[in-house]
Amino acid sequence: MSTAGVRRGGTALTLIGLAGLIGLFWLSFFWVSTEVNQGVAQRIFYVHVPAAWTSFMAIGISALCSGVYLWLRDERLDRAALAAAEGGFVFATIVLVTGPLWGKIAWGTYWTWEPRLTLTLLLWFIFLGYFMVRGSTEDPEKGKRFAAVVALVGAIDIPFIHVSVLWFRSLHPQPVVAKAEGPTLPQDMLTTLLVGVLVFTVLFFGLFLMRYALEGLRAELQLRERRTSS
Amino acid sequence: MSTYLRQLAAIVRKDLVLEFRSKDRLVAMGAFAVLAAVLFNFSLDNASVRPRDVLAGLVWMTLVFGGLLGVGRTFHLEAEDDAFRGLMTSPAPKDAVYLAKVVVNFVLVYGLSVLALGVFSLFLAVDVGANLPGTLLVLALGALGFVALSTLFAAVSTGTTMGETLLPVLVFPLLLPMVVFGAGATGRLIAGRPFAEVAGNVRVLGAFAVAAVAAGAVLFRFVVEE
Amino acid sequence: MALEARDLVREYGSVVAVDGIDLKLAPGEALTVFGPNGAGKSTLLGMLGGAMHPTRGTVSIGGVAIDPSVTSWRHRVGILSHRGFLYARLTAAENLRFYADLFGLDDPEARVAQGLGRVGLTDRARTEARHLSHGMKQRLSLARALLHDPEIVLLDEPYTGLDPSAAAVLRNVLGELKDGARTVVVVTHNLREGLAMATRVAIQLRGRFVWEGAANDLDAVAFERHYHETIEVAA
Amino acid sequence: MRSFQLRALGPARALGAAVFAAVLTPSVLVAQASGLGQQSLRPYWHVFAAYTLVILLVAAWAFSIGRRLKDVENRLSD
Repeated sequence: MSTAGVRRGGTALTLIGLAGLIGLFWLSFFWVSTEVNQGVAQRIFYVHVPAAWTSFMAIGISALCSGVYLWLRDERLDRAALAAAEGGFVFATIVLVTGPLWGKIAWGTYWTWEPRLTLTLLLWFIFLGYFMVRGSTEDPEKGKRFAAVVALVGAIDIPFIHVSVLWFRSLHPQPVVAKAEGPTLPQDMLTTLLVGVLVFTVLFFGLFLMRYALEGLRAELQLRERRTSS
Repeated sequence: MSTYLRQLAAIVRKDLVLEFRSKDRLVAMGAFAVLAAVLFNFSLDNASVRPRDVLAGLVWMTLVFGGLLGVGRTFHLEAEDDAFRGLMTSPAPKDAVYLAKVVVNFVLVYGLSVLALGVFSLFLAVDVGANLPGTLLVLALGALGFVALSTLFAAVSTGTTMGETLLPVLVFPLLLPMVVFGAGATGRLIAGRPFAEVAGNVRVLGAFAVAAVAAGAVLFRFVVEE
Repeated sequence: MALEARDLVREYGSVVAVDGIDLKLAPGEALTVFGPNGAGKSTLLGMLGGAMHPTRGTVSIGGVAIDPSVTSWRHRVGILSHRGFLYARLTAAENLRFYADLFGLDDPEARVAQGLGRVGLTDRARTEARHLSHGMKQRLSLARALLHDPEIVLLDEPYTGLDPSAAAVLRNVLGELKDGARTVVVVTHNLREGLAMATRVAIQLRGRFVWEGAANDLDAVAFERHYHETIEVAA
Repeated sequence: MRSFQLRALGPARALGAAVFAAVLTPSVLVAQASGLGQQSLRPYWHVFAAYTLVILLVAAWAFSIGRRLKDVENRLSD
C-alpha cells in the first residue's frame, strides 16, 4: 500500500477510534451499573485494562517486527516496530497514571505493587530504553538494530517478569479492599470492558498507521535530500 | 566443533590473562563489595532492622550494582588499538565471542557475589553456613542470568554515544525476575529453611539464565555488526 | 577474479561514504587507492575485508559473493591497519598465538615462531606489546595479519607513523607477497610508498574512483601533479 | 488538494474530541452525583481525572503525529 493510502487508512481508523472512545465514555458513565464494593472508582477499570492490553499488544508487535527486521532488513519493518513502540509507550503511560488514581480509592494508597501495574511500569522502562538506544547512535542504522534487540529481549523477558511479580505478591499480601475483577464479572461490565478493548485497539492501530506513514515520508525526504546533495 | 571450542577457549584465556595482569576490574569489583558492606552497615538502624533479614537483599543488590560496574567495561578491553576489529574480522563466530565474554564475566560476577556474601556475613555478623551449597547454587544461576543480559547490553551501550550511563536503564527492568527469585531463595536458605522449599525458585532462575544466554548468543551478532 | 566488488555503496544515515565502486583484481595484482581524508577509503577497505556490511552491492572472493555475517571465508583475508589490533598486556608471542587459535591454524607454536622471525621480533617474543616501540608493534601486527597466509591482503595506511627501519621491514615483507598468487589492496595518502608496491592505481574522492590506471607505465612526477590537482579541485 | 484536506482532519478532530470529552465528563459527574449523594465525592474526582488523562494523552500523541506529518509534508512539497 502507498504511504498516502496508509495515511488515509490511519486517519479513518483514528476517527472511528475517537468516536468509539466517546461511546465508551457514555457506556461507562450512563449505562454500566456501579460495582457494589468499590463504587464509582471502579469505572476507571474500563480505560485502565484496555490501555494495559494495548500496551502489551504493542510490545508484541514491536518485537515481532524487530525480529523480522533483523532477519530481512526491510526498513518498513523497522518503521512498524518504532510506531508500535511509540504507541505502546503512550498506552503504558495511560495505565501508569490511571492505576494510582484507582488504587488510591481501592487500596487507600497511590502505588501498590499490584502485578499488572508493576509489569506495566517495567514495560514502560523497556520502551524508554528502546527510544534512548535509538536516539543515541551516530549511525541511524545501528540505532535501529540496537532498538530491535531491546524490543526482542524485552518481549522475551516479560513472561518472566509476569511470573515474578505474581510470585512476589503471593508472598507479600497487599491491602486489598476489594477484588477488582474476577471470573464472575457481571454481563454489562464485561460488555463495557470488551467495548473498551475494541476501542483502544482500533485507536492504537489508527495512530499506529499514521505514525508508520510519517516514518515512510521521513525516509522519502531523506532520500530526496541525499539525491540533491550529491 | 572443536575449532569452535578452541576459538572460545582462546578468547576466554586471553581475557582472563588480561584481567589478571591489569587487575582493573578485579580490584574495582572487589573494593566495591567490601565498601558496599561498610556503607550498608552504617545505613541500617540495628535497633529496628535485623541484619539477618536483609542480608540476602543486600548481597543481590551488590551483585547487580557491582556486577554492572564490571560488565559495563567488557568491551573497553577490546577498544584499545582497535583489537575488537581484529576479533570481528577473524573466523571466530560471533556467538563464540559472546559466550566467551559471558564465561569471563561470570567468573568475575560470581566471584563478586561470593565475596559479598562472605564479607556481609562477617561485617553484619550473620551466619550463612546453613544451606551454603544451595546458596552458592542460587547465586551462580543468578549471576549467569545477570551476566548473559548485561554482557549483551554492554555491547549495545558501548556502541552508543551515551556509553555505560545507558546500561542501567536497559538492564535493570529486565533483571526483576532474577532479583525476585534469587533474593527470595537466598533469604530463605540463609534463614535455614530446607532447600526443597526454594526448588521452584531455582527452576525459574535456571530457565531465566538459559533463556538469557540463548537470546544473547542469537542477538549478539546484530549488535556488533558494522 | 580473486577479489571483485560490484556497485559497492555504504551509507551512514545521510552520509554516503562509498558511492558505487566497482573493482576487479586478479591474483598477483596489487591495487593502491589514494585519496584525501574523508574520501571513504577505510570504509571501502572495511567492506572488502568483511568488517563492514555494504548498504548495497556485493564483494566476491574467488567468484563467490561473501556474506559478512558468515565466517567461513575469513581465513582467506588478512587485514593490516595503522591500528595494530594488538592487546597491550599480552606478549608478542601471546598476541600471535591468540590469532593462531582464532584462525584454527595447525601447529600454532611453529606458526608463531615463524611469524616472529619473518618480522625480526624473535628476541622480543616474551615482551608485552605495550613495551614494544611503535615500529616493533607495527611489525608485530604485520606478522599477525599474515600469520594465516592469506591470499588477499588489505592494508589501511600501513606507513602511518612508521620509523625508517620498520618501513624497510614492511617493504620487504610486502615484496615477498608479490609471488603472483596473492591480491593486495592498499589505501593510503602516502604517494611514494603507495606507488612502489602497486600494479594498479586508483584515486578515490567522495566515495568514488575518479581516476584509475596501470602502475607500470605511470610517470610518478606527472601522477603526483595530477593527484594534487584532482584533490585541490575537489576541495 | 486531497492531501491538504486529510491533513486538516487528524489532529484537529482529535483535539476537538478531547475538548468535547473534557466538557462532557464533569457534566456527567454532576448528573450522577445527585443519585449517589451519600457517597464521598472523592471517587468522582479520581474517575474524572483518569478519563481526562486518557483523552489528553491520546490527543497529545495524535497531535504530535499530526504536527510531525505536516512538517515533513511541507518539506517534501518544497
